[in-house]
Amino acid sequence: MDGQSLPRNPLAYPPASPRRSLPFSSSRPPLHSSLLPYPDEVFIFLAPTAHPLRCLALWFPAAQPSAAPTYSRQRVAPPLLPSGYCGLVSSLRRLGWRPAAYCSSPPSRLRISLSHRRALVGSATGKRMVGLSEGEKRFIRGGIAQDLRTDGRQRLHYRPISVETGVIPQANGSARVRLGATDVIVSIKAELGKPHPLQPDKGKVAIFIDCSPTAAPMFEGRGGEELSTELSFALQRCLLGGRSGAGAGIDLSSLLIVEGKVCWDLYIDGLVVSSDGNLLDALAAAIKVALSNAGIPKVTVNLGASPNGQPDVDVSDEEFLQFDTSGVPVVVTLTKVGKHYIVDATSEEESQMSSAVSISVNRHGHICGLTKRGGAGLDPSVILDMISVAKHVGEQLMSLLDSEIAAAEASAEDQ
Amino acid sequence: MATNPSTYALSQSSDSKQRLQQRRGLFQETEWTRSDGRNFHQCRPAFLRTGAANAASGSAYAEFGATKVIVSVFGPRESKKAMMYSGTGRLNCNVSYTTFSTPVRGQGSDHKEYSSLLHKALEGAIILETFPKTTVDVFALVLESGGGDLPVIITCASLALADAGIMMYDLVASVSVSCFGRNLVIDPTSEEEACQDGTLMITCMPARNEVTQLTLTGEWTTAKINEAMELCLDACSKLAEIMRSCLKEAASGSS
Amino acid sequence: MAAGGGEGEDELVTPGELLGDSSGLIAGTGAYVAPNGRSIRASLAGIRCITPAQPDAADQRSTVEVVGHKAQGAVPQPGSVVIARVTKVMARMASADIMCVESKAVREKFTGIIRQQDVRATEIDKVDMYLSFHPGDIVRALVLSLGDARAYYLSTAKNELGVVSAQSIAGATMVPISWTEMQCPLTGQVEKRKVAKVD
Amino acid sequence: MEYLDSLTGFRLDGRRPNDMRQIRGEIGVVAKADGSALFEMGNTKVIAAVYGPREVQNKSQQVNNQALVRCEYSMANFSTGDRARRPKGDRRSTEISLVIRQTMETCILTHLMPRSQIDIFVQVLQADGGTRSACINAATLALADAGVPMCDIVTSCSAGYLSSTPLLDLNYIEDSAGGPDVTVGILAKMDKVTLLQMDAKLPIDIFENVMQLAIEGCKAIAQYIRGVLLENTKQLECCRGV
Repeated sequence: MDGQSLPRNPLAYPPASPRRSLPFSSSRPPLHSSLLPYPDEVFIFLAPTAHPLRCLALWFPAAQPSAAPTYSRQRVAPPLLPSGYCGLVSSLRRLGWRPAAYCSSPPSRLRISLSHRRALVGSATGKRMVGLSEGEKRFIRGGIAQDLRTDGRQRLHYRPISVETGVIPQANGSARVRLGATDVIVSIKAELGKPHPLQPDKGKVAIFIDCSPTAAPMFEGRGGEELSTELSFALQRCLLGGRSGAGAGIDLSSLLIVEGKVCWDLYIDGLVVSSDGNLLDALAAAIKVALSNAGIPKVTVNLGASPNGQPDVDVSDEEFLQFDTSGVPVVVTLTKVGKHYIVDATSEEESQMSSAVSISVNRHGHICGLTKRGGAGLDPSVILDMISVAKHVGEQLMSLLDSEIAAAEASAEDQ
Repeated sequence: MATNPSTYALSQSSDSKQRLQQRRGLFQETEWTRSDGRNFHQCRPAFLRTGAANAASGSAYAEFGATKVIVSVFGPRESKKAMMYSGTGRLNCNVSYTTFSTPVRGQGSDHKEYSSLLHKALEGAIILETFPKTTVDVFALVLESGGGDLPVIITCASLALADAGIMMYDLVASVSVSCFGRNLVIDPTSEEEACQDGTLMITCMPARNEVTQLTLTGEWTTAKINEAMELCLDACSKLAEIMRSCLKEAASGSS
Repeated sequence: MAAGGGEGEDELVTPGELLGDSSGLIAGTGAYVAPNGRSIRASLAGIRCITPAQPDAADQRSTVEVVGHKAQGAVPQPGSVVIARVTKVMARMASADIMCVESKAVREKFTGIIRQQDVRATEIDKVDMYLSFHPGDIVRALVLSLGDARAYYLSTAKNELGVVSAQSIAGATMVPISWTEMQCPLTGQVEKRKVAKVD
Repeated sequence: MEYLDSLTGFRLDGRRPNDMRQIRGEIGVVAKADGSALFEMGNTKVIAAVYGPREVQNKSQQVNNQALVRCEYSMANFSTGDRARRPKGDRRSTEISLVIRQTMETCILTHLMPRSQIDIFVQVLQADGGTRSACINAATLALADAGVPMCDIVTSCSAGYLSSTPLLDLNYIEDSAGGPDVTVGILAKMDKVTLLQMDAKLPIDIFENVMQLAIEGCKAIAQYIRGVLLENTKQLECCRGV
């Protein structure tokens, strides 16, 4: 599912356009209108495929300023081109540049419409983000300020999310969540273990996150270690609640078999396959879906065998009892860029973040965990404002995930 | 100004485990006094001193009740070879526990995330542009863990940075609060931390009234978060007063 | 919020304290303008001193500075003059350990390199590094730029920059006789260096 | 343990001795990578990502007349039956990284990209025997997706010899039965063997036809991979509207 929610545009290059972006970064000129003082006429040309520069915008003082701003996107024959510029345009044509748009006396704040810009920008950002140029950084900040981000979303709008369950047959429960280009897999394994001496009446849950080098070359060897531990602790803080177990998203006492002697040890393993920002939300959603897909085998205990030693437990591998995931919270990360904050930031937008707050919200609207990462200080009132926004967005995400889980279970039944 | 600590920490020996279960039941009722006699909204007496280690560019020693921490700051000095070029300065934090700091010997290793949390708390307050391409190293050592370790480490580290002459937007004060059912208990000891329902830790720049770090676990409603934040912010400003007087006394003492 | 306290001259401030308003004051070293653009706050712990603006200066506002009692360790900045000891001399550059920055000693050494084209201002392509520096020489140099991840870029392309003191093979401190030669007082042997004109 | 049902001649999982497991290849699974691919052989599932040719990280390893190929093989915590924390640098994954690097190095035209570096990262999502071969096939697909010039595509397959019949493409149970395990990697069109590994003992003539069986397997995989690449190129072309 390509998740291409934007209108298909005849001109648009697909995102997977010219396969090999050249080694040096394909920087594209910033089309942010605030740079254009008085744009009378704008001709936009698309580069020939192999050219490093993806597109070229030529500004002309219009021969005679036409009253109504005309804006055409089909194949353009510049009708009223000032004489001096005909030579330039025709020579561009010979070099393989194809005119893509013409706009005469555009409004002062020229913001080329999204679907079209996707044609310009879509293929222009190239695969590897080899450091953003100053123009691109301003382009991103400007977009967020106008509630119109580079890939067409509003500030509080998620990328297309796709969920699969049961991707790892050998695990008790597993899920794969794709959030735009971010792709994570979570697997849940239950093994028999001994409860913690301080909390004999509860099972144990351990969360380990691993950043695979396939996501980014810097995760090679021990490179991904620091980010992995940070993600693991943030998730533990959001899902396991206070030390006494109150407010835990996962009901630990349901993991108990024999108090003080035998319980289930739940190992939650996350793997980041491809990272394009917003890893924490994707992982939390994947954990929630994996838990709903998890089946803990039924257990029969015969205590009579050895009263003091380990009671022998036989695990039946037919009937499984489903996990109750209603209490599991979802994590919403609000990233502050400039004066506004956005949801589900891509890695480019995350590079522009001044601070980020990850808030985990459960079904009753209570906050089960909160982590403010990122440097710049925030006014306390802004944080409270963010919490209310996160609760509102959290509900939408929660309902979206529930429908995905239901759909996945339905498809699992009929297989 | 610096009162010597009067509280004692309940040792965690094995026979006290039953007392811990019994005490956990006790915490649930509404009115009870805390083990060291403080009321809910009273912090432990804070003892702060700068210039604790003369080998470092700047250092500080902090004692909050039973929690004793010493922080030394080195730098700004040359970054390690492997580092990439960076236009602004770099902060490198490391928190370590002595083996005898925790009641059960050797438990210090399960606070591995404190180093990155300390880094996130301080990076918002330091003006990194004033020492480009170099690194400031902050090494925190917990001599005794009496509960609420991270807030004490952050407060003491910010004092050490000021003592080292590193340019900062503001001092950084940090306070944590634990919640038991309905009531909020400020500046918890390790014994209270062991059976808390949830905790909220705020790190803020008191003069500019900005929060640089906030972590929260357990189940909270927005109203309770608001109340806890008010409590912590005003505790931070009181703590900042003590830090400023300690710095001024050190400055007037030595010059 | 901690107010700035009395107006007195030697008034102690700590980082974050309000020093004044940006309409009446300019932030000097040790102070900064808060992001809301109006208030000036201290960024160091130390004594606040206000120096009135020179009468002819365009901006009549006086500047506020905070003089730290324990100043931050010196850091080489582009444009600062440093004293360094040459550690290695190669065909195209010499590497040196920066020991003090503008009369303030650094706590730990910083690495700097003097490239062939930065040794002197004249005929820069015919410079022979081995005739300009020797390992162990004390050099006064100007920091050209922050350089790369490993070292700062230094330059000795001025008369008052270059070798300040050098040891001869015989072990005595040599005496400069011209801007390219130094002589050993014991053996009278002349060695080639890029000598700094020290008055 | 009877690996071959004497009556019907089927194996434990119902395959005939010279049947391969279900293979599936998918291109472009990691958006940020230059080239990436997923390869499945039965339950063994592997993802490969290629970054490069790019600047060499540590100059000491730089080769001035050809590209430096580096590879890292890592297994997910949940990839095998029992959940075990896998430290990064254990001996088995280092050895497999070396094998994959040497195999891919022969087929990449490294002299075309001097003083550059090509990183191949292989992540095993699920291990059910024959992970080494699946990694090499996935790496080939990812390199093709990344547009790295290769003289031929490398494919790999494993074969074994249990209850006196050569078996193609062993799964985990057959692999851990203690019998010999022959892993072959060949350049499909140029018919050259670039990887040959075997553990345990086999008489020469039996080894001969076990290896031949594995080479047949590699050829079949090569045909499948060519099909996948052709299909992907067609898709690219129609997207570009050429």
